[in-house]
Order: sequence, then C-alpha cells, then structure tokens
Amino acid sequence: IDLREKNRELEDARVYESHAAALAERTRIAREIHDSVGHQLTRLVLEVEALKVVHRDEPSAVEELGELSDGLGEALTSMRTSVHALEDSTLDVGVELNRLAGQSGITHVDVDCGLEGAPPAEVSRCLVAVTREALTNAARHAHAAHATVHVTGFPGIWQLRVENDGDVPADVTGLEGRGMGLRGMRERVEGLGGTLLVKSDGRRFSVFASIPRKGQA
Amino acid sequence: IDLREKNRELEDARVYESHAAALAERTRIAREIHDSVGHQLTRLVLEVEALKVVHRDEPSAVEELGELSDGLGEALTSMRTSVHALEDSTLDVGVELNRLAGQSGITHVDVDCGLEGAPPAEVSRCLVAVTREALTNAARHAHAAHATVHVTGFPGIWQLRVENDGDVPADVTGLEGRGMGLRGMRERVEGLGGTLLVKSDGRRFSVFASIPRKGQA
Amino acid sequence: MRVIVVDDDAIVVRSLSTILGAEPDIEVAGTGTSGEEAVSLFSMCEPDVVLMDIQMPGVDGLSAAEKILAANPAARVVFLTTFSDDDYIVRALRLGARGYLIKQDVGTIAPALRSVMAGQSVLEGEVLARA
Ligand SMILES: Nc1ncnc2c1ncn2[C@@H]1O[C@H](COP(=O)(O)OP(=O)(O)OP(=O)(O)O)[C@@H](O)[C@H]1O
Ligand SMILES: Nc1ncnc2c1ncn2[C@@H]1O[C@H](COP(=O)(O)OP(=O)(O)OP(=O)(O)O)[C@@H](O)[C@H]1O
Ligand SMILES: [K+]
Ligand SMILES: [Mg+2]
Ligand SMILES: [Mg+2]
Ligand SMILES: [Mg+2]
Repeated sequence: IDLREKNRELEDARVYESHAAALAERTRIAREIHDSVGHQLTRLVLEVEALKVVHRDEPSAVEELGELSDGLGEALTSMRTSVHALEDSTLDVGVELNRLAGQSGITHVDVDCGLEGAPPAEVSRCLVAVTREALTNAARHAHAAHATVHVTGFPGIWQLRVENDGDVPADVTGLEGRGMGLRGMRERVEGLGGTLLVKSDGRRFSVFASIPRKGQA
Repeated sequence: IDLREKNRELEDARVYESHAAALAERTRIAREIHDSVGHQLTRLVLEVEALKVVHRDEPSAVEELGELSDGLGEALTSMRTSVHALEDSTLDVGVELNRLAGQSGITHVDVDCGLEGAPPAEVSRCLVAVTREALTNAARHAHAAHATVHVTGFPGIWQLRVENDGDVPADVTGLEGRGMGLRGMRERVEGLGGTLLVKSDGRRFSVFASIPRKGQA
Repeated sequence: MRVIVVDDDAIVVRSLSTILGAEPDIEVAGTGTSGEEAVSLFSMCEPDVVLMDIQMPGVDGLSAAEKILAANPAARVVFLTTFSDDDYIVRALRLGARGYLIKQDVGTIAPALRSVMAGQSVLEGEVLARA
C-alpha cells in the first residue's frame, strides 16, 4: 500500500510536470502571436500613415488609405483581445503556486491546490499575486523554514491560506503601515469583493483570503 | 484504503474534466484568432488588391500597394502558423483517448495513458486515429463488452495497445483486405517509421502500434 | 527640433521619417536600424530627441540608451514599443528615458516629442509633469 501511494505520488508529479510544460508551450505561442503578428500589423499601420502623408493632397487616396488604417486597427485590437484571453486561459493556479513555492527560497513549502475547475482569470491572478507576496514576505522577514499554501474552492467562495514559521511578530498591529505588500494584497482581494485576514501568534504568521464567487456572494 | 482509492479516482476524474475544459477553451480561442483576425486580414488583402486595380495606371501607387499586400500576406502567414502550433499543442492524447472511450458505445473501456510529456503532434494524431478506428471496429464487428487502451512512452518508442473481447475472428489472415480501417492504421503508423501488429486468439482481438521517437529509432 | 529615428525594422524607420519629416518643426537628422547605430548617430548628429525602438536584436534599445545617457545625461530618449504591456517599459523609465510611445498611435508621436522638448515626460502619448 505504501508502495502504491508512492507510485501515485510519482505519477502525480509527472502529470503535473507535463501539464506545466504544455502550459508553458502555450504561453510561448501566445507571446509569439502577440509579438510577431503584432509587429507586422504595426508596421503596416505606419506604412499606411506614411502613404497618407505622401498623398496628403489627393483626397481620394487619403480616404482609401484611411479605410485601410481602420481595418488594420481593428485587426490589431481583436488579435490583442484574443491573445489576452489565451494568456488568461493558460494561467493555471496550481502550476503557478508550485512554481512560486519552488522559487521562494523557503526549504519546505507544502502546496495544496484543491480547485475543481479554473476560477475566473481575475481571481486566479489575485490568488497568485497574494501567494507571491506572502511567500516573499515569509522568506524576507521571517526567514521561514516551512510554509504552507492551501487553496480551496467551496460552493460560494474561494479560500487561500498562506502560513509560515520563523521570526514572526507577536501580533500584527500596525504592520500594514510598514510597506506596500500587505496593503496591496488587501486592495486586490477587496477589489474582488473579498476579505483579507492577517494573523500572527508569535509562532506562525498567516494570511487568509476569501473571494466570493460572482453572483453567489 | 478502499475509500482512499475511491477518493483518488473521483479526484482524478475531476482533474481530468477541468483539464479537458481548459483545453476546449483554448481550442475555442485559437479558432477565434484564426477566424476573426484571419477574416480581417483577408478583407484588407482584398481591399488592397481592389486599389491596385483602380490605380493600375499609376506605377508608384501599384508599387506602394504591392508592399502593403506583401506585409498583409506575411501577417496572415505568421498568424496561421502560430494558430496551428497552438492547436497542435492543445491536442492532449489522454484527453482524446478518454473522449473516444466515452463515445465508443462499449460498456467498459479501460484507458491507461502513461505518457511523460506530450509526444510530437503527428505522433499524438496517429495514436488518436489508430485508437478511434480500433474502438469503432471493436464495437461494430465484435460487439465488445470490454476494451482496454494502453499507451506507454518508453525511452526510444511510444507504444499503443488496443484490445477487445466479443465476437472476434480465430485468426487475422486476410482481414486487411476487407476494409480500409486496418490498412489505414498501418499506413499511418508506418508513415512515422513504426510498426503495426494485429492479432487474435479467438477470444481477444488486439492492435499493437510502436512508433519510434525521432532520432532514436 | 532635430530627431534621430532608430528601429530594427527599416520599414518602420522609413515610415516614421516620412510622417515626422512632414511636420514643419521637426527635422529627421538621422536614421538607424540598430542600437550600435543609435550610439554613433547620437554623437554625430547631436539630436534634440532620440526616438528608438526598445526591442532590437544585438544591442537593444535599453542598452543603447544606457550608453547614450551615461555620456550625455541631458539626452532626451523616447522609446517606441509595439504594445503598452511591454515588460521593458519599467526598466526603460528607470534608466532616465523621457517616456515611451506606442508605434501604432502614430498621431501622438509629434505632439509627444514637442512635450518632451518642453521638459515633460510622455507615457503612451499621455503627457506627465517631469518626475
Ligand atoms: N510572512 C511574514 N512573516 C513575518 N513577518 C511578516 C510577514 N509578512 C509581513 N510581515 C511583516 O509585515 C510588514 C509589512 O509587510 P509588507 O509586505 O506590507 O511590507 P514589506 O514587505 O516590509 O515591504 P514591501 O512594500 O516591499 O512589501 C513586514 O515589514 C514584516 O515586518
Ligand atoms: N476489433 C476488432 N474485433 C473484431 N474484428 C475486427 C476488429 N477489427 C477488425 N476486425 C475484422 O477485420 C476486418 C477489417 O477491419 P477494417 O477496419 O480494416 O475494415 P472494416 O471495419 O470492415 O471497414 P472500414 O473500411 O469501414 O473500416 C473487419 O471487417 C472485421 O472482420
Ligand atoms: K520637416
Ligand atoms: Mg512585502
Ligand atoms: Mg473498420
Ligand atoms: Mg524591434
């Protein structure tokens, strides 16, 4: 049974890695569309504008060229909208949190991301941003050896808890006046109609965010 | 322990479904880029061509417009190339095989897709195509009650085995002359430098494909 | 005012030169297609403003600007980008550049250059007080 569990874990890690690789590949392609097609359309816009200047004394030419610039502008806008949608759909909270954990400099980070289905992009971005700052703080201020990141999706709400050990203050009074990090977290979370709780008991520091699902708050 | 296994299975199914949904969303966006930006660029190409006709007696205008069509052509090509790359990267063998299993009409299909990392798109397409035809045959000719689909990635090779029970022939002599399906499979697999084996012992029918990894055959 | 225009895409350079050259108060004093050229053009032409692409192969716009500003702290460098979400913009502003413009918004470029001459900064064509 222990062996079976172990196999499972290995298999999970493998699936996670290949999933992360596939996502990275898609992000790369989205960037590539953005950069290559974006550049090609932009230079066409400039070419057409230059032609307008050259032919500025010929009203019919200016009108024809104006139609071309409008069309190019529309193509650029719709390309950009789609690429952003693609990048958002590529944002995978589990992948990002594991990446942040790996880069945090904290020796043991336990990531548990229990989400059914992907949250909306703005919620995903918020969860990732809060975790990034919380782990940065845990490494920088607490020199933490252990941290946990737990994300749970409940029927009406998403919850994130980031905890760390190390040199943590005995209480949290006045902390939000010291820097930009905790305040930034609060603004992001409250901007989505959620609440942020920061606590410390002198042994563990915790950041707790709840974000309501839209239309179900 | 049984309960734990059960939970695991439920969790796996959930992860699989949300993964499939994310892939579907990306395919939709890729289509959207293709259709919207593609349409807008195509319209611009036609507008520029029309202007070329209108100004056919003005050599400098024709030259200027020629540069614009070249630029539009390049933008269209790179947009298309990226979108195709995106669609290929969106093809997930595990997701596709599970989908085929669900649609096969065979009551019990056991899919086991043990791939580390995604194979190249042409290999993925081949594995999916062979499985599709094998399950179609299993349902149509053998009226199978059980089938298994196993994909494994070895260091030098990918292997696929599809097996079924039911009304299966005692041996496979001459089968490949009867229809297009088995022959089509063989051509696809051999086209990638691989081999196809079709076997039957009168109780189980099996299709076995091996495809070498490129440069490691 | 005398400007130099640098972008690795020759069509962009040519088009911008035509567009800006048509402005009565702007003279395109030189053009180039690489960061190296930007540095040598700057000492040769002593322009009032350097209008330069951020992303170029080889010596990119940021490194070229760093060199120009190290030798001439009063130089006015304005960057060109394809999109406003370019990751390099923050770095560009920290270097001491006077701002950045989106290539696609051609109409904002000449007015933005005038604001920069008047001592202001420009972000995406929006004029800011000099920070
Ligand atoms: N995880 C943590 N462990 C221990 N102390 C913390 C933790 N998070 C925050 N603190 C304390 O709260 C203070 C405020 O944190 P905050 O992130 O708002 O600002 P900062 O990290 O000091 O600066 P910055 O603006 O760069 O984020 C910190 O200076 C630190 O004393
Ligand atoms: N999974 C299977 N189980 C039992 N018999 C099979 C199976 N696969 C193939 N056969 C036998 O082999 C024959 C050839 O299969 P093949 O797929 O090449 O042609 P087909 O299914 O008859 O026609 P089609 O061209 O539509 O595929 C079938 O007619 C059937 O008798
Ligand atoms: K002029
Ligand atoms: Mg901080
Ligand atoms: Mg068949
Ligand atoms: Mg460039």
